[in-house]
Amino acid sequence: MNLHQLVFWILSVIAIGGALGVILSRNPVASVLFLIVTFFAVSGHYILLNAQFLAIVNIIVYAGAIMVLFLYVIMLMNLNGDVEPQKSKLLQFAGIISGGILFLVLLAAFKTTQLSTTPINASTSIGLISELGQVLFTRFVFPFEISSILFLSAMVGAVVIGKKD
Amino acid sequence: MTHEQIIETLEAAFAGQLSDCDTAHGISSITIPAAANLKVLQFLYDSEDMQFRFLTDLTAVHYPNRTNEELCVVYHLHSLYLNKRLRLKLYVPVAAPKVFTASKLFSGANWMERETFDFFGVDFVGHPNLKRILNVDEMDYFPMRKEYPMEDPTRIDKDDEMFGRGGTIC
Amino acid sequence: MRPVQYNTNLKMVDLPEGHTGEGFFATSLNNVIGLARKNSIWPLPFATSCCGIEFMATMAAHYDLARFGSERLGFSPRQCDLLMVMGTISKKMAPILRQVYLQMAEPRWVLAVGACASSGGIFDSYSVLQGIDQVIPVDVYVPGCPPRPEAIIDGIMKIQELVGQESLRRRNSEQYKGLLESYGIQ
Amino acid sequence: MLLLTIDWSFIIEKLILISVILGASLGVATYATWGERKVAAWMQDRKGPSRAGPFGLLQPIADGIKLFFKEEIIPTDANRFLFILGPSLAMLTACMASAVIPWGPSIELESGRIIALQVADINIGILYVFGVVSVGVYGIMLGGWASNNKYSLMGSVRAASQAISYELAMGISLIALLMMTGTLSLAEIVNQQHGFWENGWFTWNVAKQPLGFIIFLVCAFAELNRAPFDLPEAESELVAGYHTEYSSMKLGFYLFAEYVNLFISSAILITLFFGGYNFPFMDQVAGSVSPVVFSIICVLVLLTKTIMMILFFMFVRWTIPRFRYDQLMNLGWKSLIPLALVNMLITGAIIIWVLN
Amino acid sequence: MQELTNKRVAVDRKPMTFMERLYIPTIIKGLFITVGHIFKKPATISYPEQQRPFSPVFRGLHILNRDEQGREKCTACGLCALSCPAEAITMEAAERTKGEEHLYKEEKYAAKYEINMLRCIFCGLCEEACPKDAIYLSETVAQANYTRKSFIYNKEDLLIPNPNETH
Amino acid sequence: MSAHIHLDEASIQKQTTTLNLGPTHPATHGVFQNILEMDGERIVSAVPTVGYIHRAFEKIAERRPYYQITPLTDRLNYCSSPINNMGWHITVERLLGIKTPKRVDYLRVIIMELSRIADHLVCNSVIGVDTGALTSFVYVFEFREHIYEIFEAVCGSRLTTNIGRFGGFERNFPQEAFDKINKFLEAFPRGMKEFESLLTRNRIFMERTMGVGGISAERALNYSFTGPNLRAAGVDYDVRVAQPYSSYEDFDFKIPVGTTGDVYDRFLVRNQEIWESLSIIKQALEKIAALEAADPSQKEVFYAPEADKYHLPPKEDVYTKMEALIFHFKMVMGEIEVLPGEIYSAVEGGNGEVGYYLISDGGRTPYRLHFRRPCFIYYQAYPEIIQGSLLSDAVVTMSSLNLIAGELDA
Repeated sequence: MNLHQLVFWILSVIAIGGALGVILSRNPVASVLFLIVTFFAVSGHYILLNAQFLAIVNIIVYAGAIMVLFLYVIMLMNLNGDVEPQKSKLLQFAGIISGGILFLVLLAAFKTTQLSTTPINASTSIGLISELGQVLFTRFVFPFEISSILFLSAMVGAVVIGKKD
Repeated sequence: MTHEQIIETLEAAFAGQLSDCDTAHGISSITIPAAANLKVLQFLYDSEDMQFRFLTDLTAVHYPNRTNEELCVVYHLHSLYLNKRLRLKLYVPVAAPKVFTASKLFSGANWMERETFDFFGVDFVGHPNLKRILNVDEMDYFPMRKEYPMEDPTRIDKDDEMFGRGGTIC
Repeated sequence: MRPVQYNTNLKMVDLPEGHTGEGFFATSLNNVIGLARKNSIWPLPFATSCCGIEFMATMAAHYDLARFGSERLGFSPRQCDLLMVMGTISKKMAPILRQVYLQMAEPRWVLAVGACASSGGIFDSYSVLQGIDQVIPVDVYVPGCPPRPEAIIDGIMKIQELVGQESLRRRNSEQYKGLLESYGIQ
Repeated sequence: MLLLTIDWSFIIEKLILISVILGASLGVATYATWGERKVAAWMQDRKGPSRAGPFGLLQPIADGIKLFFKEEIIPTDANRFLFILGPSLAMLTACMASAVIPWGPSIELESGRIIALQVADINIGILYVFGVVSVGVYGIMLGGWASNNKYSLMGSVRAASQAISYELAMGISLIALLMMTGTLSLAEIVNQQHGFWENGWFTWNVAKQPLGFIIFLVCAFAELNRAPFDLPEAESELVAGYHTEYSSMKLGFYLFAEYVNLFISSAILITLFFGGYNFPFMDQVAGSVSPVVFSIICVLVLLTKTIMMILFFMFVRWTIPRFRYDQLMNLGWKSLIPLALVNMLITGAIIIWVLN
Repeated sequence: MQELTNKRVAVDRKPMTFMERLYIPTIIKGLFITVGHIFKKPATISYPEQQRPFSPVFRGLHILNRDEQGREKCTACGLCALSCPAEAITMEAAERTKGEEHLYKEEKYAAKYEINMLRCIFCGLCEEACPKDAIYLSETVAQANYTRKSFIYNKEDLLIPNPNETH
Repeated sequence: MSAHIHLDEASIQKQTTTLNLGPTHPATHGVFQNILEMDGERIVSAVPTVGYIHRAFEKIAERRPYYQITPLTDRLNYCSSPINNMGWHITVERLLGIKTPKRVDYLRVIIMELSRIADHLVCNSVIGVDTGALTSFVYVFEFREHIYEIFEAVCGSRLTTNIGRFGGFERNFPQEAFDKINKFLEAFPRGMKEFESLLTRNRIFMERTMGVGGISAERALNYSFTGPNLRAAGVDYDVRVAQPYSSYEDFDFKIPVGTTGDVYDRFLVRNQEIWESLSIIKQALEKIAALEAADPSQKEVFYAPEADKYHLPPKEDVYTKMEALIFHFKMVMGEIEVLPGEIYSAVEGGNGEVGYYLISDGGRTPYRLHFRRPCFIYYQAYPEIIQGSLLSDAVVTMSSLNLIAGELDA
C-alpha cells in the first residue's frame, strides 16, 4: 500500500463516518458539522484525483456558503431533541423497508457495472481550471447555460418568496 | 392674558369650586376639588385662548396636620402660547387618596403619577399601570410621607461609629 | 488662605493579610505572573453616576488609563479582571452588582470608586446601599465624590500593587473561601 | 503528485518555513495588538501603554500571560464541545491562510536547489484563501451559538450573514483581477507585478484595478469584522458580541485570531494589489547583492508594506462610526456587488477591445 | 407648531451631496484629522510621575491648622460637623487644663477629631463654616486604600506639622 | 446536548424573543433596564425599568438646611452640575426676593453656559461612541478638561462643583479663571470644528441617525419634553428666552430648532447650541468688562448686597467681631429667615427645563422640595420612540436623549 492509497483509505473512512454521523446524530447542529466533515473528506478525494479546483470550490460553495446558511437556519429555528416530534413506529418501519429496498437496488446496479480496469490516463491537468473552463464552454456549453438559467429562476423565486407581502 | 384673567375665566367656568386663588412668584395657584381635576385640566387644555397643553410637573405634598386632606396633589401647567404657568392643587385624605389620572390627557403624566404613587401612595384611578417606579416592588410603605424617617428603619447595617455619628455633635 | 498647601500625613496601609501567601519566598513564576497580571488589568466599568463621568475623564487624553494597560474596557463580566464600581448603588441595584461579580472569572478584584460606592456618601437614605462591601468583597476603596482622575489612577495603582504581590494560591486558600462564604458566595 | 514521493529534505525545508511563517505571523499579530493600542492612543492625543516594559512593549505578553492564567468559565447551559471548538476553529483558519502567500522570491542555492519562500505554490492559491476564509466564519458562528446567550447569538448571526454577503462581492471583484492576470496562483500574480514601472504604466495591480481594489478592501474590512464593520462584536449594542461568554485563553484565541487575520489579509491585499515583495528598482538591487540578501530585502519589503496596510486598517477603525445592520446589507448587496459586476464587465471589455 | 419666539433658527439639515454619498471623501477627511493628531504632542500627563497643578482653591484632603506657636486652633465648636452634608466629621470636645496652653489656642479643644474620608464629599462647607481658621481643604488628593478603617483620619493625620518642632 | 436558549410559549407563538437590555449593558449608562420584545433585530415593544440609582433626593432635602442642598443638586445632572446649583440658588433667591447685581448674573451666565457646553459635548460624543466612533469622544474630553479647570479655579472642584451661594458666589473669580476662560474660547472652536467634521457630514453617521428615534412636536409636547430634545422636534421653547433668569434677556442668541425630532436633529441642535453658548460667553465677558470699565469697584462684586442676611460674613470679621461670629453661627446652623411660601422656578438645564418646586414653612429645612427632572420625562417616551426600530437604533436613541441616570432616578 503506497501513500496515495493510505490517504485514500483514511479520507474514505472519514467521509463515510461523517455521512453516518449526519443521519445518526440526534442534534441537527451536529449533523451539519458532520456534513461539513464529509465535504472536507470528499474534497480530499478530489485533490487525490488532482482536481484541485473542484476540491476548493466544493469547500467554498458547500462547506463555506451553503452549510453556513443551513447552520444559520438551524440555529435560529432552535431545533433540538425536545422540539422534534416523535415519529410513529409505523413510519420508522416504513422508513427501514424503503431504505432497504433502495439499498438492494443500488447493490444490483453496482453488481452489473463493469469496473474499468485501465485507469483514466488523462493529463495531470484535467482537474485544473483552464481545462475545466475549456470543456465547460465548448462541449458542455448548453447544459452550462441551461443550469445558469435554472439558478436565475431560483434566485427570482427566492426574492419573491422572501419579499414580505 | 394675565394671571388674573386666567383665574377669572376659570372661576366663570367652575363657579364655586375653586378656592385659594392667588398669584405669587409668577405663578397662579388654584385649589380645585379632587373630583373635578380632569374637568379643569380638560377645560384648560381645550380653551383656545389659554392652551394649557403642557404638563410641566406633577407631584404631591404631605401635610400630616390637615385632617382629611393630608395629601395635596400639585399640577404645574404651562401654556407655551401665553407663556404663563399655572399651579393646580387638590387635597385628598390620606386614608383614601383617590385622584383621577391625567395620563389620558398628557402622556407625560404616566410616570409622574407612578412616581407620586411610589412616594406618597396617591391612588390614581384609571391609571394604566400604577405600580412602583423608583423603589423596589417589595417596599411596603410610602417613603416620602412625613412620618417616615430619612433612613430606612429596617436597616441593620449601620455602624454609627464608622459613619461619623458616634461622636458628640451638639 | 491656607496655612499649608498639602496634607503630608497621607495614611499608608500595608497590604491586607492573605495576599502574599508565600511572602518573601515567592517563586519566580509567581512573580512573572503577578507582573503580567498587574500590567493587564481589564476593568469592567460598573458606572452608575457621577464617578462614571470622572472615569471617562480618566480614560481620556489627559490621564490616559491606557498607560497602565487598562484601556480595554470589557462590558462582559467574563472577560474582565477588575470590577470598578463607580457611583451610587441602590438597594434595587445591589443584587445586580452581586450577579455581575459572580459572573466574573477568577482572579477578580473590586475597586469601589467614590464615596457612594464605598460608603453611601451623602446618600444615607432608605434606598441607598451603604457601601458595596455589604454585598461583595472590596479590595480597594477610592475616596472622593467624585474622586479626581488622579485618585482613580491611584486606586488602580493600589490594585496593581495588590495584584502584583498576590500569591497564585490565594484564590484556593481557606482564607479566601472564608471571605467569599462570609458574603454567601459558593 | 507530491505525496507519492517522499523527499525528506523538501519536507524539512517546508516544515522550517511553516514554523517560521507561523511564528512570524503570530509575532506580528501579537505586536499588532500593541500597535493598535498605541495607534489608538496617538490618534487620541494619548500616550498609550507605557508601563509594561519600555514603551509598553511587553504589554501583549502581559495580556497573554494574564489570559492564560485566568479561570475558564464554561456556562452551564452551553454546549461544551462547540463552545471549545469555536475559538479553536477561529485560530486554526486564521493560521492556515498564510500557506499560499509568497513571502519572497525563490532563493537559488549554489547547489542548484531552489527554495521557494512559499509554503505551497498551488495553482489555485486565491481560491484556497477563499476556502479558508469561508470556513473561518464557523468559528464565530459556533462559538456564538454554543454560548447560549442572546447577545452572542445575535453576534454570530450578524457575523455569518455579513461574511456570506461580503464574500460574494469580494469574489466578484477579484474575478476582474484574475481576468487581467490570467492565473489563480499568487506566486504568478506577484511575478507579474515585477518592479514598479513598465511599458509606460505601473506594474502593480492597484493601478490597473483601482475599483476592484477598493471593493476588495471594503470587503476585507467586513470579513475581518473590523470597524466600521464590527457588528458581530459591536460593543455598544451587543456587549461583546459572539465572545460575550468567553473568558481566559478561549477569549484570547478569538481576540488573537482577529489580529492574525488582520495580518494575513493585509499580506494578501499587498500581494494581490501592491506588488507583494516587489519594489521599485529591484532589478538594480538584485544585481548588486547576493541572492540570499536580495530575498531578505524582498521579505522585509513585503513586511513593511503589510505593516503599512495594518496601520491603515487601524487608522480607519479609530476614525469612522460603525454601520448599522441594514446599511451594511445595503452596501454589500446594492452597492458593492453591482459595482464589482460593472468592474468585471469593464475589465472584460478592455481586455477584449483595448489590450488585444 | 407656531413659533414662540423670533429667535428660532433651523439647523442645517441639507441632504447629502453626491460626494458625501460616496463615503470615501468624508472618510479621507476624517482620516486627515485623526492621523493629524498622531503628530501632535499628547495631552497626557503621566500621573504619578508628573503632577498636574491644582488650583489654589482646590478642595482636597483636609488639614487642621495651628497658629504660629504651633498650637491647635480648633476649639471644637462643632460647626464643621454640623455643616457637613455627609455627616463625616466626629469630634469630642475637652476643656484645656493648666499647662496645656502651648498645645491648644482656645480654652476648649478637640480631644478627638475624626473625618471619615469615605463619606466626605469634599464640598468645602466645613472650611466655610469654621469660625476659628482651623480647618482647610488642601491641594492633596485623598489616597486610595485597602480597608474601610484606614479612611478614618484622626487629628494626628490632619494636623499640619508643628512649625516649632520641624525646625 | 443541552436545550438552548429558552423561550416561553408566548414568544414562540409570536415568533419573537425577549432581550434584556441593561441595566449593566454598555449602552444603558449602567442603570436603565429595558425588556425588549424583539423580532430578529427589530424591536416590537419595550418595557423600561428605572430606579436603579434612586437616592431619595427629595427625602434628604427635607432634612437638610438650605445651603446643604446645593451639594445635592450637584448630583442630579452631574454632566452640568453648576446649572443645577444655580437653578437652586435662583429659586431660593426668588423666594426671598433677593435681586442679584448684573455682574453676578453675568458670571453665572458664563458658568452656566460653560456647563451647558460640557453637557452637550458629552451627549454628542456619546452618540459618537454608540455609533462606534470613539476617537471624537476622546477629543471632546480634552475640552471638557479645560472646562473643569475653569470650574476648579473658581470653586476648587471639577465635576460636582458646589459652586455659588445664595445671592452670588462663595468668592470672587480669580484672574486665573478669566485667563482660562479666554484660553478655552480661543482653543475650543477649532476642536469643535474637528469634532463636527468627523461626524456631522459622514454618510455612515447620517444614515445611522437620520430618521431614527424621531418624535413629532405634538407627541413631544404631550410627553412634556423640554430642552434640546423638544427643540429638535421643532418647538422653540427655551426657558432662557421664555422666562429669563440671571439677565439672560440681555444676551443675543438664537434657538436652534430641528424639524423631525430624530437623533440627527438632536445632534445638530446640541452642536448648534454649543456655538450659541460660546457666543453668549463672549458677550458676557464683554459685558463684565464694560461694567468694570464704567465702575472699577464692580470688580469686587460677587454677591448681592442685600443677600448679606443670607450670606456668610467675611472670614476676617468672623475672627474678630462678635456680632459677625454670632451671625456666622446662626447661618451655619441653618437658622436663616426664609419666609413661608411656595415657588416653582425653572432654569434651562443642559438637558431641558430643570424645575424646583419649593415649599417653605419658615423652618430651617424646606418643607418639601420637588425637582422637575427632564430626563425622567424623556425616558418614558423611549418605548414609543424606539418601537419598530432596530436594536442599534435603540442604542443611539438612548444616548441622543441624553439620559442622565442621576437626574432620572433622583
